Amino acid sequence: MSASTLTPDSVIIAATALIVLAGLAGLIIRPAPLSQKLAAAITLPSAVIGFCAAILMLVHRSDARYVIDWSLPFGPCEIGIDPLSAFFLLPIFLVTFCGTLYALGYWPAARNPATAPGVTFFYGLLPGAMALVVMARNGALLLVSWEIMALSAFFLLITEHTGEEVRKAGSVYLLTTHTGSAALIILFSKLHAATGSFIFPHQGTLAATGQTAALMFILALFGFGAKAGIMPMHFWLPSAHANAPSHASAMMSGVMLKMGIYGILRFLSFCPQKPLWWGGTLLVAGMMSALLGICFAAVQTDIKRLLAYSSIENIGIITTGIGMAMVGEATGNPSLVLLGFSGGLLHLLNHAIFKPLLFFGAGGIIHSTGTRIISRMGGLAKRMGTSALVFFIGSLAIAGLPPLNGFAGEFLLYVGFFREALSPVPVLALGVPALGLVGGMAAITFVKLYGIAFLGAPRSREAAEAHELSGVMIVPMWIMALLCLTGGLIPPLFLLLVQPAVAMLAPAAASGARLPASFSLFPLFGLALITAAAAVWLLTRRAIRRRGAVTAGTWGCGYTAATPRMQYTGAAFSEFWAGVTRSLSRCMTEKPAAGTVAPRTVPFSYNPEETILDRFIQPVLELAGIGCAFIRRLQHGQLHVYMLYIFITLILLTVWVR
Amino acid sequence: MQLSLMLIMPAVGALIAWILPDNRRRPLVLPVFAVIHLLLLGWVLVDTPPPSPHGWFLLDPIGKLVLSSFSILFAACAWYSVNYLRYREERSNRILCSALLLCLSAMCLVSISQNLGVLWVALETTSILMAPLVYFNHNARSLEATWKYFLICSVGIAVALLGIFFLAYSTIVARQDATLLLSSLIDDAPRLNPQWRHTAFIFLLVGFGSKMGLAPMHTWKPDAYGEAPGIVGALLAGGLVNCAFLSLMRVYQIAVATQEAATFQNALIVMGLLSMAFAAVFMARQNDFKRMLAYSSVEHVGILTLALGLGKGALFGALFHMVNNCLTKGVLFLSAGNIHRAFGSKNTATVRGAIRWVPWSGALFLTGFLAITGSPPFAPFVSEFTIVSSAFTTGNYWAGSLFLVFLAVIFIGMALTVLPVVLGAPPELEAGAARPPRDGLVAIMPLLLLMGIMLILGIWLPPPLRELLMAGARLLGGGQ
Amino acid sequence: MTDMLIHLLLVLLMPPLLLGIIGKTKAWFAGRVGAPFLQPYYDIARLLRKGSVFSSTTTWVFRAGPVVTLVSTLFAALLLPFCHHPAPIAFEGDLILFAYLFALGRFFTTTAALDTGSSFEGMGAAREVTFSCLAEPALFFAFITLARLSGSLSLTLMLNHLSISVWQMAGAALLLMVGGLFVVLLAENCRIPFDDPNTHLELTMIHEVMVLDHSGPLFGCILYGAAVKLFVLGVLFVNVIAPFSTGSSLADWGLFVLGMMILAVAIGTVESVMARLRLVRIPQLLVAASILTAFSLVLVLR
Amino acid sequence: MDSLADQLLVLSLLINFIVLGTSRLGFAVRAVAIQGVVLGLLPALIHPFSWHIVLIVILMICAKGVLIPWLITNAIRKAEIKREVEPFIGYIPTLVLGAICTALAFVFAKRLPMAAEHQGLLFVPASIATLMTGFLVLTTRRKAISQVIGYLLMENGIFIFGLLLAGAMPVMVEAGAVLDLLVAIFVMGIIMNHISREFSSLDTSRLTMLKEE
Repeated sequence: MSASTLTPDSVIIAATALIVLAGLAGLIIRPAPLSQKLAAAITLPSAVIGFCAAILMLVHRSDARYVIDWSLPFGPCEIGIDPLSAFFLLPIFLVTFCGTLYALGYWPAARNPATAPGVTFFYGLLPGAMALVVMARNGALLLVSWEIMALSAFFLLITEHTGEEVRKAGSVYLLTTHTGSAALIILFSKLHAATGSFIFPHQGTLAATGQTAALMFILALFGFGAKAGIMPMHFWLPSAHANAPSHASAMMSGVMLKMGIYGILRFLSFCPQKPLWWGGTLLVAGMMSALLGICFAAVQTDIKRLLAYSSIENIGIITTGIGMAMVGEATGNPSLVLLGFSGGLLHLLNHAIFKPLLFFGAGGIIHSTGTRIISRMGGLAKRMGTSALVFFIGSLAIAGLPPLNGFAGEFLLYVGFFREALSPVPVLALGVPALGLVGGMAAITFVKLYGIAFLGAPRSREAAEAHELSGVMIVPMWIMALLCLTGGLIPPLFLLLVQPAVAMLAPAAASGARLPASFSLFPLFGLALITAAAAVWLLTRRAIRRRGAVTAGTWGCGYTAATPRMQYTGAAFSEFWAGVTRSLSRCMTEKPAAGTVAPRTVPFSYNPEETILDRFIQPVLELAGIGCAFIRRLQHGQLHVYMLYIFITLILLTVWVR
Repeated sequence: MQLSLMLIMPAVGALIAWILPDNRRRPLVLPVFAVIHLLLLGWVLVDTPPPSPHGWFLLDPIGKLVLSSFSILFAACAWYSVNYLRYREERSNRILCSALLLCLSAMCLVSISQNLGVLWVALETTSILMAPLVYFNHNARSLEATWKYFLICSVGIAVALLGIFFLAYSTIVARQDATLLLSSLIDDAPRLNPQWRHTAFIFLLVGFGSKMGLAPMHTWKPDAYGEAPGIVGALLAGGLVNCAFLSLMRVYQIAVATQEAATFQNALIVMGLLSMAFAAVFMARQNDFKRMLAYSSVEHVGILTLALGLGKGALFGALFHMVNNCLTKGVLFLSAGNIHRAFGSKNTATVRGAIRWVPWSGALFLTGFLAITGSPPFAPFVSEFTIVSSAFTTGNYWAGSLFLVFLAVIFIGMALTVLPVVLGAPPELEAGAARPPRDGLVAIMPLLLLMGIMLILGIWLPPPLRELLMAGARLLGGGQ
Repeated sequence: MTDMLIHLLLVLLMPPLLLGIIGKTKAWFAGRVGAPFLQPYYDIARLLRKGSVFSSTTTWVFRAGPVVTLVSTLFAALLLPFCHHPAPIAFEGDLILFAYLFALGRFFTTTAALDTGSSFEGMGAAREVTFSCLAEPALFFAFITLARLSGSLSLTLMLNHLSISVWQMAGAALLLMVGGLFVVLLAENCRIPFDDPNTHLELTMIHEVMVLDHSGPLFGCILYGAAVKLFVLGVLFVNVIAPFSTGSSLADWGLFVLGMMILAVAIGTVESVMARLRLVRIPQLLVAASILTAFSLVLVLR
Repeated sequence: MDSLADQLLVLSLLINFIVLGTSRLGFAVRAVAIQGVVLGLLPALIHPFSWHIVLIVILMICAKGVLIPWLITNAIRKAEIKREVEPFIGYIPTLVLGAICTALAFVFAKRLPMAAEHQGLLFVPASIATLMTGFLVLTTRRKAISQVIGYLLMENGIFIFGLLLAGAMPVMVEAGAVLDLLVAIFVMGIIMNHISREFSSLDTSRLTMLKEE
């Protein structure tokens, strides 16, 4: 291979192809354990290389385009990598790397010979398809890769299809994604009608205006938003993420949701002028998703559902950022545009780091305790110390606390909202308390998650028998955790990766406005904070050592016969919050009165409901089914009436024609 | 010469199959002659034979498409049948084998005949030949299915004949000597008498429509498809439908040649959408997966008709979709047949977790479902997307939107039937009952090949095929 | 430079004094002599010299809790200006960091509480996170109002911009805001009427119940940290209500210390004259605080 | 000559009504057979003499007049049934409907232009009317036999129209069509036999196992 062909873009494409091929090898070659290791051996290096290449393209802000003649009747098939694509390639390769490594320990072919080949295959196909999605410059190609992505995710999701719940989740997911794709098909057909070809129009050259553009925007919002999980198109997401194997959930939540965001951004990049209401819609939708998402997350009892809802929250924050930028563009406010895009994309990158970390952690817990119910865990920090540590870092990060990366992204959005607060009509200022509320609820959620799952005494036998995870599962979590720290301590580093994409989306703003200078100070604070904490920690430790410390049972306030089952459960922890927000997070709590002086055992059930799914989607489907059943009577088996149908059709058509 | 060979060879095969006494070896005749047929097909595709003396027989691009897709499907079915008939030794397969081969030659005749009269005769022959095939199982249900199938199809085809007569008479009224020759009809189409012409088109639409299974003339379909063996279902859905659609396209050729086909096209669009609507309604909560496939076939003839009505760019899609539908339906019916045999039932109440008992068939059934519902990267997506996008580019927003809505509804309905069948845990076996044998790779290979073709065509369209489709679209007046 | 030093010294040394003053005030109301002003210092010193008892269920989180809480609170103190003397650290958006440092501390305190596995501490943690979550919007609305008044996004400029003239201009708004801030101040520091720092009925407590299991030096950290938190929020409050500035810096410092003491007395008074609220009322009061501050913003807008 | 043709057509129309009116299957079959013969004669009347025509005439008379009736009567004998029991719509209403259909057929035919040589002939209305009668029988009768008869009526109707083009139609096509028709009826006969064996009756209203429930 000559030096000329060894450009980053060609390397990226090669890496993508290799990852898919590795998956294929994992499917075909037997025995399964060998093929899984082989696939990993191919995937890991290619993912690393692809990652580095993507970073190179970002920093050089280079833009590559290839035209392939694919002989399908959709015009030439164009593949391109511009900063936006390169930026979205980062999470793809990152999560692929960590997930593949993690899978070796989490889903070893030796223990699941039946399913492992399929999982390996689709775990290669999914990132490949997503890479193609971000590289596609042709509507048809994007649709194709989009559907491949959706389907591979579906097959990953139904890996354990013997479970009823899994199948239900699979169906719901499949139906949602298919409906979304229908919207996208219309969108791209409209684009084709507007531009005369399936090739994407160049940036800001889409000639559509008025109603057409509005319709396209709505279609894009629906089609891509459904995949991203923006409320209220989120209903498929929790069950899907909860029931997939954890490394698959990590891939779906960490990367696949972002493809929806990518689609929206890509579509917006076509449009020369974007009305104010576009930005407003995005902003409101994002805020709603953030608030409701985290509000639902706080009351969940299933660890993976909780994480899934928090994904909805984070997607909401990202969307908020984009909406902010759109509003800024419409009102000609470059600083808002810059802050919105930078904050949104930075948070996107961060979420792609800590969410997989948390899903890996959750997978580890499920792996070693075999339960997904938070209230059946507990005391895991003593049994799986390292995972507990990295999980703690992830929780801090996702709660948006300094000095971790979650804070960096939200900081930018805060600044954006605050700057708006100084403007004549500070409507956007409302975003500040909203974000504050989101932050507070995130704290509730993750204090509960970490505190109940990892701390205290084991709440069940499984939890008591939990074991530390193997190295291959710990290492990827460590990588993610370190990235969280890096992103928190040195946000400018991550900003370097975000800026090119922002510059592409909003060139004027990127050159015109500036980000708060404080970003460069972050490392200082972070380090100071950590060192100070470390210092105090050492001092206290010395003090404790000197005065000696004894270990005893927890102080039961005079009650001496306390058992682990008397600990505060996750449900109890969040029930207080659920009480405050009863109307929103509708939790079915059954609390029979104890009754007599000497109460018998009273059952107490607590399960948060899937509002949209249970109250809207299901009933509609039921009704449709009933209606269809009514019409089905037409097929009653009476031959002579069938004849009548033909006769009538003939007559009607004849009458119609003349 | 080659054409006559293509007509004769299967007939010879049928004769041999009839004479052979051995019920075990007889099925081997099928693959042998299927291969011979494929070879002949390759020959005629490479150098196209000239039209016959009075222009009655000619293999034009459309005919080529129908013929080749059907021959491939037939070959797959023949291969499959060898294994299948081994399971059904209790029943004599003499009639089955001979009828199948005769059907093959009749369908060749359909695809090459340029004379509407001959076309009609050939079509009627196919429907007659299918009757014993549908009745193969020889039980009350299949008997009822056969009766309904046969009567409805005969009535429909009779109506079509009247339509053909009308067309011929319209030439007489137009002061020309009556002809049924396609080429001459197309040439002086504009001069044909309008009233007669329109009536003729409607009669032909209804006639061929009832043979295609357009709603509401589709009523025989679920019964016949549900009760016939998998092979026959595949040939009905893949072959017979295409033949009927070919006849409809012949009519369409004349219609567009008249320069005033708007009404006819609208009629086509309406019928197409109606069929899709019916399919959507009947597929929801369908608990018999073979009947579900029948309705899916109704849906797809609807799509084809709609595409024909849309015209322009959609015609390319229509032709391509015809091919895709034929091959994908083959996969679906054959795998469904395997599942049916493995579980001894085709009711979703009892059939669960097929992928555990018959992994290959289960997987293929699932994949085929995804393909037929137009999910990339399979070929039907390409054709359906072409159709819908051209619907939007030509300004038929309503047709396009309804099309997508019905597709989505159908997808939901079909998914809710297919997923439980394929996935999940298979039913518990009562004590002593042996688990049915896993499906062998040899038996499944033809299905894999068909699926492979669908996959390849979905990613890369071979230039010759593309040329063929283009030429066909041009014949239909859709110059691209 | 000297200002900076004074700032640091005040932050490090003054907080426990406030507790002492509060205690004295309450004693005075109760007609007792009460503990000396410096009692809190003695307590902390004593605790630092004591040995510790750790629950067998606890992990490093339990030990890290008090430490991180203390440190993050001290850092927050560095972001605040002490009336008209700029804060050691000031930049655009430091107010966000200010809020989130408290959040960080809270996260650690509550997880540390859950680490013991005691249901009482779990209860306390649940209440703590819930109430502070509700207090969040009030604080931010107040910040928005200040930001709009001063036209800047840095605590130093925001607070130092306040002056008599500003009060005359936007008195009503500021008054509403002060009300809101006072509620936040009490709630965040778990004072009556929200919480009772020195009752021993665990079921009704929030902060105290969370630290039941801490002992020795770590408990000292907690006590000190609580004092610092009270001090910091107090500073914010005083900065708002008493934006006087005599020309000379030394006099300003005097004024500031005086202000803080008066605040402590006020808190003591409130604690002596008010009863503790029922738990269910607390969220309502916090929401009310958010509404107050929101109104103040509205007033500023018009 | 043409007047004679018209009279024959009127005769066949009358036969339609006989078929609609009668309940005795054998009678209906014979009626249809006569109709077949009558129609078989028609080409000879309207077209100048040619061997082609002769061939058609003979073919028609043999097929429609002899073979098919024989097939069906066989089936009837095998199934041992005499009369159509209780149709879905009574005989009188069917007759009325038949009348309406015939009237409609005439209206419909009026709107269609005819070639000069066929002006004022009854061919088109007669054929449409017969076709509709066929449909009527198909949709109102229970017995499989009567449905076959209905099908035959349809075929006859089509054949009447076909006469207009008899000169134009190639022999092969005609022969093929007739042959197909024969085979079709034959197959129907076979199926009927099976039905009568399976269900011990030819009542198609019993054939409703296959339906959507």
